[in-house]
Amino acid sequence: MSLLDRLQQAAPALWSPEWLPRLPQRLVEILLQYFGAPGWLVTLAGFLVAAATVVAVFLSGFALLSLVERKTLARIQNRIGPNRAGWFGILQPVADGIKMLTKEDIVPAKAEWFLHLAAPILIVVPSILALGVIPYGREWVPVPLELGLLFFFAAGTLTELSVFMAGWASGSKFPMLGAMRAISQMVSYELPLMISALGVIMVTGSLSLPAIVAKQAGFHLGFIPAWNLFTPWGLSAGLIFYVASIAEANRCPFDLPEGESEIVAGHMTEYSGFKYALFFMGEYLGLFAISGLGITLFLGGWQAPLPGLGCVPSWLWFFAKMVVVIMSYLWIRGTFPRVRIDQLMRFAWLCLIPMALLTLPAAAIWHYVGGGLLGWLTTVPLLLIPWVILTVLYNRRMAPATRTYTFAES
Amino acid sequence: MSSQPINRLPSPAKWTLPGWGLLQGMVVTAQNMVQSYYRKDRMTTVQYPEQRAPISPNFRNFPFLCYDGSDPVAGLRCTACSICEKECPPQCIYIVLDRDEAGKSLKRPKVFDIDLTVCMNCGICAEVCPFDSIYMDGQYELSTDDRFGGLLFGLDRLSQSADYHMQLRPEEATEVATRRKAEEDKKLAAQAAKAAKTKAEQEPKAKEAAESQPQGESA
Amino acid sequence: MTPLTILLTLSTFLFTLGLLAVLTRRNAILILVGIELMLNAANVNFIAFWRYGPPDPDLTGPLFVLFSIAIAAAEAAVGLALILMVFRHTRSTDLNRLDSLHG
Amino acid sequence: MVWTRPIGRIGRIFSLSYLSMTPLLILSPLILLAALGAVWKARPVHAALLLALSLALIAVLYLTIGADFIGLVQFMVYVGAVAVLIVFSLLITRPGDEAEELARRPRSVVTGLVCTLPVLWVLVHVVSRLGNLPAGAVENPVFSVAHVGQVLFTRYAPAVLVVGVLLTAVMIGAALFAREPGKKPQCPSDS
Repeated sequence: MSLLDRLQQAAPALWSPEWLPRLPQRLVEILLQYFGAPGWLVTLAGFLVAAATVVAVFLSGFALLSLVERKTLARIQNRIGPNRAGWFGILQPVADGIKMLTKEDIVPAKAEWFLHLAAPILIVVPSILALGVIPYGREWVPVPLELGLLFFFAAGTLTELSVFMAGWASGSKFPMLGAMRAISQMVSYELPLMISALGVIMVTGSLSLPAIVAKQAGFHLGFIPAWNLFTPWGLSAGLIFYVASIAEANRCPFDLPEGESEIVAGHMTEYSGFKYALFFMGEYLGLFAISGLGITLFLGGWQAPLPGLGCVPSWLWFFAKMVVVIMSYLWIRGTFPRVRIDQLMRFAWLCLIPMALLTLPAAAIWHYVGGGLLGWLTTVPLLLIPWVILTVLYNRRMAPATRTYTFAES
Repeated sequence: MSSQPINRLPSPAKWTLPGWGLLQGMVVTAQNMVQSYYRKDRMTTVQYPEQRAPISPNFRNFPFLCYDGSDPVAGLRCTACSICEKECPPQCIYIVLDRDEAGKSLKRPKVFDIDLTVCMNCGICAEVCPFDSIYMDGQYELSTDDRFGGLLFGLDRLSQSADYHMQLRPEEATEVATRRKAEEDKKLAAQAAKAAKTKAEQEPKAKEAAESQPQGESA
Repeated sequence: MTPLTILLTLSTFLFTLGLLAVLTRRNAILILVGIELMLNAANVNFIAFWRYGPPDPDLTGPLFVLFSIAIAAAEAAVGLALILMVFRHTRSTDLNRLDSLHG
Repeated sequence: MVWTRPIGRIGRIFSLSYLSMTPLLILSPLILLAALGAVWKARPVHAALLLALSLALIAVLYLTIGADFIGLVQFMVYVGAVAVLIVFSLLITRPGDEAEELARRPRSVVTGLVCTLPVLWVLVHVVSRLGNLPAGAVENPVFSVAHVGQVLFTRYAPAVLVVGVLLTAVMIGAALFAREPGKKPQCPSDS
């Protein structure tokens, strides 16, 4: 069979917009098969190209986001933002990249050079690993693992250790303090993150992310999408996941690990040049990964938000949702001040984790009742009553007391 | 809602919906963001090299030396009295008095250097100067890539005409100009009187009545 | 040489290294490191015998490892909490200094 | 076609016949080297990080031989929790200087080797005998998570309950232990 025949055979699917993101992978596979490569090589090369596609997409996303974030924050603060490099500042990421690459790479005398070098690399790796298992479209799942969700969380745990390595290997005070803050924050917020995902696993009955998305297909009443967010337990778990994901991504208002006004840059203080850029890359890729997971678990992944929109390629819906979620992160960053460390920990352990645990029985009841009106009637009180009790308690016990000023007028 | 500053937030209610305050904050920032695209009064940024914000007359940056007339050497008000040099807290002024061959003072500086890297723009030199010579400038674009020569300002770069001073800070300059004018007149009058007196001493006493007139004018 | 023997040899040496750590270290936390190594050696054995051993429809090997991991995590948490308490009491984690019963 | 087949398992690419031994042969020495470093390194934080590396490599080993679920759980629990805990408590307790440790080393290593070498000898002996068993040639099929769940909540349900109770007790106990005795956690200014 000639190469043309092979291409022609695959053509109807090959050139459709739905398959566009996987076009490079499939072309490489067809070529390798044509040249008679062994099966494992074809699979391996296909994976490599698929991974390269994902990395390319999200690295350009990283470049774009770094500009969009600065522009958005500037507009929120009534500034203009970067507008010098290129048309409306479009070349700013390029300028930043050149600057970072040409900067001197400083390793402090007291640093452990190997760990100091390994930490920024190990920060980027788990984010890229996590990006690999997310289903971006109906046909675009870079690595369709059966244990995708578990893999995602397992890869994510590597971040804590690499942050510690960065903080400890720098051999100075601020990085160490930042790393300790970062680790305690990540450990605390990983629990509500995982527990709120458990409800979705229970209802879907699978750890595979494509299966979770497939479960959310269809519409209630003809127009409400059957996403997990639009169930009582899903709403509760989704909100908890959202808050915990902001903390996991070290974003404002939970950006204590790198609080500029307190500890310079946290664990990144002693880094410069490209290593510093790698930290940012890891952070932004982690942001993409965690928002992608949130979309997959609660916002229906690549499912269209309204019926009759099937003609649009599914991966476009995924990225549209991702834009919305990430813009909401930016909005929150532009609005809220940083929380204090004791408020942060207390919020995680006394509010998020109990409420996340409550979503589990709610999801179980929902699953066995089979949703519908009965499901709403049983699970809404189960979740609402503790929320109200918790709110009253929070207002009573933990609301800040009215400040009295000794010297300034109130 | 508007771009007016918020003076006081309403006192928080006894019991609100949790997260209500957060939502209010988010609405405020959303308004900021949306309105920044069509309300010009929100955006206070000045695009610097192309646009410049007008400088307040009270803005003072780096000293300059004032000269009268059009000749920066002859008209220089500075007499190299070195008061500013002595008063300068970071000692960034360096003055050498100009002397003729006989070693007699010419009452003008041969060298007058101010080191920009040392100067802290305090304005004490301008305050202490008894000859209305040194004033604070409004120039702020003084950076240069010549680290040594470019930042040491000599007479050639420090001298500015009185017209420049008038343009920069009209009120102060007018006051100085009128005072100087008065002093000049007085001096001229005194000179004239002196000249007249010597003349009168030489001339017979019969003409005494005629010379009393200029004295009365100058008083 | 079969995969089973490789894995068993690995676990043998891993266990010995863990034992060596427990016997030679003085720092209580590093002794815990040795204990974790020994536990993992045992886990490797369970997995090896499940994978390359007689048929195992009940998944005894992997599930034993699962429970073992859960208990190891619990053990690490309690052990470190105890070590922290001891540290607060004596300002040291050196086990040689913990030779008095009345603190 | 190749790309339409879901991969499912991470280790699939390794379990093709001519690759199955290679990862074991590569990973085992690496694991042992990392473990040796964890035992040998005088600086406690290095030892802890090398332990984490060793445990992570064991997780990779599980992935390559088909125990995906166990491998990922191992990675999550050991690298994500246990190693972080150890490192954290090392930071809190500020262990003593390494010079002392190194000075003591010759004596302690001799003692340790005297005690461990017999154990090693016995184990190696047992393994060398075991290697001849015919059972070594069998390869059990890879299991799915659903299968794990089913077995876990039928045959091993009592064990799950016991572990659940144990973990709860551990959580409460560890929290109580780690608290400063007699000190209530307090907020600086406003609460």
